[in-house]
Amino acid sequence: MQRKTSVVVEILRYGAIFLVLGFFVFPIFWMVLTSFKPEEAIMVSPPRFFFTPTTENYVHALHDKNFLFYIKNTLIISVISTAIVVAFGSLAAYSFARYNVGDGHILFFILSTKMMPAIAVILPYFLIFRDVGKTAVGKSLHLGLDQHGALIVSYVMFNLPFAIWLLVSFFQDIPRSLEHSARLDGLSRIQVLRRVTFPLAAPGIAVTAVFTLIFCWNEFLFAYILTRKAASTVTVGVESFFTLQGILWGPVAAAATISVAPMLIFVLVMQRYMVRGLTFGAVRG
Amino acid sequence: MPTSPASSGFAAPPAAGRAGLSDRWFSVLLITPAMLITLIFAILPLVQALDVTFRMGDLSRGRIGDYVGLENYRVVFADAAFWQAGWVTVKFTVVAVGLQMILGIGIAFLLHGATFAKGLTRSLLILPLATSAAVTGLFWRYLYDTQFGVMNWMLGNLGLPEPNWLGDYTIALWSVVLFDIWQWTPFVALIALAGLQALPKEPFEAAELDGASRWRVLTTLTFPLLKPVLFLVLVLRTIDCVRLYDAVAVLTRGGPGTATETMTFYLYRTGLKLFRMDYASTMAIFFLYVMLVAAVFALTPLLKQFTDRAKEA
Amino acid sequence: MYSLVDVHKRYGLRTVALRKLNLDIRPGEFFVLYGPAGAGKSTILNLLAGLTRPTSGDVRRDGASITHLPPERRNAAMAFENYALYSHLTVAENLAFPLRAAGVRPAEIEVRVKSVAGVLGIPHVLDRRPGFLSGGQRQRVALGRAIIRPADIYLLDEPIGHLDAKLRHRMRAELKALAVDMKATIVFTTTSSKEALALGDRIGILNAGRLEQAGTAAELYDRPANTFVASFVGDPPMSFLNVSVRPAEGGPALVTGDGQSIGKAPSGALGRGGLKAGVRSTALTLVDPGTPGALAGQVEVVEHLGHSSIAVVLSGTDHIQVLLPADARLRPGERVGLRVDPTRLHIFADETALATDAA
Amino acid sequence: MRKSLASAGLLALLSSGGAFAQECTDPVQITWSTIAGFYTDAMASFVKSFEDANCAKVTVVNIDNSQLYNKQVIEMVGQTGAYDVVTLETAEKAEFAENGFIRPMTAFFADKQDLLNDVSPTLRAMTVEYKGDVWGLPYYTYSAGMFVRQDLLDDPTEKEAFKAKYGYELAAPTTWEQHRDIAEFFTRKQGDMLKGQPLDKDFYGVGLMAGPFPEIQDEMSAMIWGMGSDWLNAEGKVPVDDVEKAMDMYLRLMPFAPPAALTVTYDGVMNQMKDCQIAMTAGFFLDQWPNAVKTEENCPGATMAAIEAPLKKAYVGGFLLAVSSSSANPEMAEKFVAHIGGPEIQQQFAEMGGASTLTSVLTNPMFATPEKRATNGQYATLNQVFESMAGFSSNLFKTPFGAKIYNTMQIPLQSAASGQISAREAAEQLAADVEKICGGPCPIAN
Amino acid sequence: MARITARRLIKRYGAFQAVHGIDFDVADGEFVAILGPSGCGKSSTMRMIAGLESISDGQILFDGIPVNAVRARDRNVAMSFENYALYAPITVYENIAFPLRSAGKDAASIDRAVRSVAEKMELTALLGLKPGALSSGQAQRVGLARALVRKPAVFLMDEPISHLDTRQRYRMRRFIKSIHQEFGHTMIYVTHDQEEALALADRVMVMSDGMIQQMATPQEVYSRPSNAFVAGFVGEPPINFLDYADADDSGLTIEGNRVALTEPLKARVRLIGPRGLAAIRPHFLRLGAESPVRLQGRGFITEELQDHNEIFVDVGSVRVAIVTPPGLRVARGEAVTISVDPEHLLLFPADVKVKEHADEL
Repeated sequence: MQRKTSVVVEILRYGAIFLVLGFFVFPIFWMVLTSFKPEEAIMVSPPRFFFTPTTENYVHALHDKNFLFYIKNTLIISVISTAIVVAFGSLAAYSFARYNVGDGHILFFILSTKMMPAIAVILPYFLIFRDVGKTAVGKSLHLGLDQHGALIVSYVMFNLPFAIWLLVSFFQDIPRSLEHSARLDGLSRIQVLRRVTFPLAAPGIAVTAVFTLIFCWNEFLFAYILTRKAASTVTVGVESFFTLQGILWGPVAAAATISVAPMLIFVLVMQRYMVRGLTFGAVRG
Repeated sequence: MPTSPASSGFAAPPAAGRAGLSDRWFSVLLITPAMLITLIFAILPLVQALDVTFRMGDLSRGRIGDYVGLENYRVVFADAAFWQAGWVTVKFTVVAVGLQMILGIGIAFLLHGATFAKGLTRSLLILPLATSAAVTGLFWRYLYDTQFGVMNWMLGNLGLPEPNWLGDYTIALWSVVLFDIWQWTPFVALIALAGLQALPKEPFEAAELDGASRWRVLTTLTFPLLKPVLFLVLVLRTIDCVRLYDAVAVLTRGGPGTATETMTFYLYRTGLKLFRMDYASTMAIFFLYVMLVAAVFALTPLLKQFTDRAKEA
Repeated sequence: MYSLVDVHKRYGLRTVALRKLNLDIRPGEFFVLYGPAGAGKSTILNLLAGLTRPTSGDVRRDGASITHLPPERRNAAMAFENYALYSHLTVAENLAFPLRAAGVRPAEIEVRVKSVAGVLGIPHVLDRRPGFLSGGQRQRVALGRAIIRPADIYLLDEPIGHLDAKLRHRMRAELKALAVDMKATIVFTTTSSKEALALGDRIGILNAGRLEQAGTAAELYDRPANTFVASFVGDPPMSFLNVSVRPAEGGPALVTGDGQSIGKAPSGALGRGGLKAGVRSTALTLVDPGTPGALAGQVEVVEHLGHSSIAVVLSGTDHIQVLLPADARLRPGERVGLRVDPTRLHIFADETALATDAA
Repeated sequence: MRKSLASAGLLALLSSGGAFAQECTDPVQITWSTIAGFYTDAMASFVKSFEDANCAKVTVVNIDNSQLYNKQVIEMVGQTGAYDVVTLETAEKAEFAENGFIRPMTAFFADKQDLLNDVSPTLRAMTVEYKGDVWGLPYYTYSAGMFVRQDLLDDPTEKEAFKAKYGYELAAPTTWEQHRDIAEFFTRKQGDMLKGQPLDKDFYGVGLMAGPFPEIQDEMSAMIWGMGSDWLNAEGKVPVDDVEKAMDMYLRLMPFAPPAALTVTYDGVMNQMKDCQIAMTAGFFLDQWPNAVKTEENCPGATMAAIEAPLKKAYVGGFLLAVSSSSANPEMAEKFVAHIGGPEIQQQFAEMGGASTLTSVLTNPMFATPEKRATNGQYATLNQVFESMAGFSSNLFKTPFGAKIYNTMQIPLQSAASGQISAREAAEQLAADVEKICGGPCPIAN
Repeated sequence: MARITARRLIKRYGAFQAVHGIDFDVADGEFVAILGPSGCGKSSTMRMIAGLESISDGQILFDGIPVNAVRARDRNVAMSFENYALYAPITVYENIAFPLRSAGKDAASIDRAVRSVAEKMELTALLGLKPGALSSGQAQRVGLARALVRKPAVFLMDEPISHLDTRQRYRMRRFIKSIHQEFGHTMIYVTHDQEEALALADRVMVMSDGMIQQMATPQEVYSRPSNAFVAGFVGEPPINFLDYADADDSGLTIEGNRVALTEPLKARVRLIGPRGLAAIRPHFLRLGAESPVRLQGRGFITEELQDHNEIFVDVGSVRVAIVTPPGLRVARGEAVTISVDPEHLLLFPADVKVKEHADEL
């Protein structure tokens, strides 16, 4: 469209974008900056922008607090949860999208579980996993308290509704004729799913995976109640920096930077998918 | 002369045999794993929670006790703090979601018209989304600090008043709102931006030729066309805000006093500090009930969108 | 032989796609389904392919019901109107897909893909993904994917509708020749009268889920069962005059609204009003205004189509299209006379054809 | 500081671990849930020596202080046996004992009276005993006194000005009124003079822990106990008038505290101190001495002193090590409690800067030397506190609802501190809340 | 109403040039069709006239006044779009009223105007519907009504009937033609369908590769195409191209057949040289050897279109289409002679691009 936008408007626009970015990026910048500050430069007023950077906070977090242990737990739990969410979610979403199974009622039911306040069910969860963990199945699947399985199951449960929500739109965006064509070529429904539908829905599945991973990675309450030590995740691990001497801000910043970094890198890599995925197929021209 | 491509030497097609799984059973099979998980881990705890609402349940005394009828409901509904927490939740949700929508849509428009560094801006905007409230919320506490915080330092340098962000009971809730805005406005902005970019161009060109003012284009075209996607974001954000816990726990712990005590935080305090699972469950069930009633209204149009599309042959 | 027996198809509660439809497709024939958008053409293809099931009624093959046979067991090949190309695969992989699914040897797949690509004129795009093809190229890939393997029935959903005029014309001939060579059973849908007439051994005319008429091109052209078929077959379409039957010398005559007689009425139609007389543009001759026995009218619009022209003439309240040679110099507003070939009049009552003595 | 401690721990590990090493193929597993942070890290070496000596494997679970209570309760209620040794606040002991979460250790200590008697009697009464039984050993005390900038109290210019204004000598406060005057006196704006030097930022008379944490009631305990009252009277009810009075007193201090007071707890106050923003604390945990003394490095001319709180009453308590009833290895757990709470480990713990609970350690002359001032300089004051408060006990620690009350009290108190409600309203709300928690008057054990 | 002039009009998208400095004039009230394959620059040209696309270089003048700097909304141009570009959120009535409301007309006159144009476009019954509920034919009529209601100086149409079926196309063609006859707008109509262009336009502007190939009346474009591209693009069925060689005054050779030439063709041959393209319209070819120019071939397929037949004959490597009266057939592989009068031979320089184009689209 021919729009003679004046220079003034453009300057204002980029000025505004700069301010917006400043607001959204600064806290993270400050966190990263703090992670390199020596202890004596953190709790001082006025805040210090210039200091001799140090890696002592990282040494403390990684070495003294063995923070990589929490990262490892988080990684295991998040990745497996995400894989299950995507797998179960894709199958279910596909069923909703193509067969309209339950005519919206089952979908509504699943979505409505997203309304459930986690706090309301956290203690029942605790008791369930306590008991399940003692059974043979529970033992083999590590479903007990302070075991990875318990958190994985919880995260799967709490992320399924959103994942299904996202995925339904994606599957609806794939023309049926593609699947039809493959079936006429002799593939069964399941083969069609594997060889045609899922590859085509890859961007959508990727977006769903990104969101699920972010949510799992950042979850706090379940990790806090259902784990003690062996399966604790980073959000719980950060708590070990709240000491009787106060919060160790430098190491916390370092730990937070370490724990956020994989997510940031992941998200930046996936950002094109994410923006495409965020339309949910809900905008139709 | 082309020869017929489909000639000899071809593996025989599978013979027509049994009819196989019907669509109906296939579709049911597909939702089974998700349904099993949901049924077990949503319904079971909920049933337990519901059961507790009719019992005496002081966990720190080590037991879920006798049935007391509707006593817990009476106590909860008579509890001023419960309604106060509800009111805080409503205030928080309305303001936070409202501002996030307005700012997010504004930013989307800002970026939509931009030609330069759009990808970079978009990437940077995603950053707050990728962080957890439990961790970055802690840093916002540091930013908000009246002495050591960089926020008041900047305001002071600009000669602006330096609020006691988390300590002033008239401000604290809005400080939590500000944090939530920081974390979630990009979500709204990115979806709105994607929505804007997906809009068809031609009606806007037609409107340009028709000499419509920007305002008319916005009100009759842009917003109505964006409505479905904006509504979806609105619903998602509302659900999350109503359930807000992490940010409050990290930033204010409901304080000062009860100024920022949201419903879920009060639930947490009742359930996990006082261990009155009876009251906590009752509140949770009531909360869920209200949410579900709201969801019927909020989700129905979205679901209709899904099922309508699913029904398209 | 494929048959649809009393097939009723509904989508959701209200949308009725097919109404009690009966249709036979004979082995080895090129059957064209022709009708406007939304008439139910694609639904029929989907039923034959097993991609959808009838709400009621039966789909049969050689007399046996295949209504519940899943598509992968029907050995049907289909080209979809929206191409249905796999965007994550190259053109070559798209073409190879049905062969891979059937477990054909890689060496043979390669030969076949090359051969089909050659027929369709797309060998130079084999390595590209569908996203980088023009609409015409995509359509050819879609067609190629359907014809690359032997199938019991080929279902082609407007497979050349998006090609440009020149290519469409060429592909039409290729397709027809291919069909003759393969002796394959083909069901082909189109919205173009020319394609339907050029290709179909038999043509089924669909309208709003109903089969209006099925038959050879000549049957449909010469003996349309109703005004819908009449108006739909032939390019340019048939024109209609509102006529009634009046007694006249030498028997009852067809008389237009403004009292002009255009020929003898069919027997049994005496006294009936509200009839429609259909006349093709080729059955009209332009004569000087006032010529006895000719319809008088006034030229409304003249369209030059290169080799010929079409004039729309208003006679009374009826618009009549006349095909003229290119050099006919007519202007809007000019008065003309039209002589009707009485042997090529089609008389319809209540939209349905009446047998005419003349025809 | 931290580095030196870490290396000290390493030394201890090498010496003790080497000495007690013996064949141990199937160690007994026990788990200790405790507060995340500095001192528990230091405990690693003591755990190691215990493991080697007893063929045990001790898993230490560090939990944030604010979450320790509920986390432990969940495991106790669930009878998971996940924690063998738990760490309890003074206010929580009664609840855990009453509900059967922890095992009485009376029998265990029957032949170890010496060890029991070494625990400061004041502390012992409050943290160890309940209803005639012994429930464990405290291993760390956060009993409160007060930190002051002695250099300010001693500065002649300030002394003169203070006397001129208030009519009495500037010195360590012995009443809360004096405390208020001093707080008011030292509250200055940026650019004002302090000790004859212009201030480069605002300066405040007192640091308060009025943030959304339970510690506000620890500060107020000093005031209400100083008044001779208690949070709960003998009938198990909140004495509304007394709470109001204490609250009033607290509110009169608020104007002289940094605005951050409403958001912080003890670490915030320490940060303010170290950042040269405040002149003193109110009732404050003496275990923070090693932290507080860093002010002397950061603020030129500063001298820190740990003194008793006005009226010689302040919060007293310690972290109690107790054995969970659901423990699978209670004998080992009991041994562990005695090990950590025992004189040998407490001595080593003190050497690392921990606030020990044993009289023998606190009074050990080696900690009174100038070299030990940075780590143990508060010991003398701590002893005084125990002496001053000998025979004191609070009903808050005698009711099984103590922990819940403790976890709720902060809300009305902080509401009042932030100005949302009046002192009277806070007191009344507290009374109502407590009544609701206890389901009437709170039962008080004798 | 306005006269439109383009002077050295250029459109660039980054490094790509879509329109290469074209000149043309559209008289006041004239109906001009811009005809060409997709990507030929026809839409860019129209959009520059509308003001929806900036002009990279050159000028567009309305009645002699440059409008380069005039915003689209101020050019008083109406346009109907290929995909209708209706305002989905509002009713048909409001869609049609939209330009009038934008212009700030009063409610009563808007209502009058909307109802009158709706009446004319047979939309009265649909006024209360939203665009989503319309069929494609209805939607296109709403688009036209919206354009008509404002009485524009210039009326632009971008492929307005390409999505309709045969019957509807005929109907809409009449409709558009009658609108032009009634209101006399200056109309510019972009299409890739030669039949529409010929049927509707006073003059046809054939474009290819960003350049005007020919701009003339439909008869002229059909019977005297300026080059092989125009000849190939205009005409249904499409013209047959055959390579010829060894051309001199004595004649030329087409697929092994030696053909004698008439005087005008000799002149053409002298101009083009010994090799080139011979183009023959299918309508002029005959089965049999009646006409002087004869070619030998073998039958490929016969299509019976009832009112005529189209017969494909392979002449050497070239497949030639012939239009014959109904009833004539040629069997597959049957040897046939086809012939044409030399006056119907069109000769062009060999232009490789002509063939490529057809393949790529």
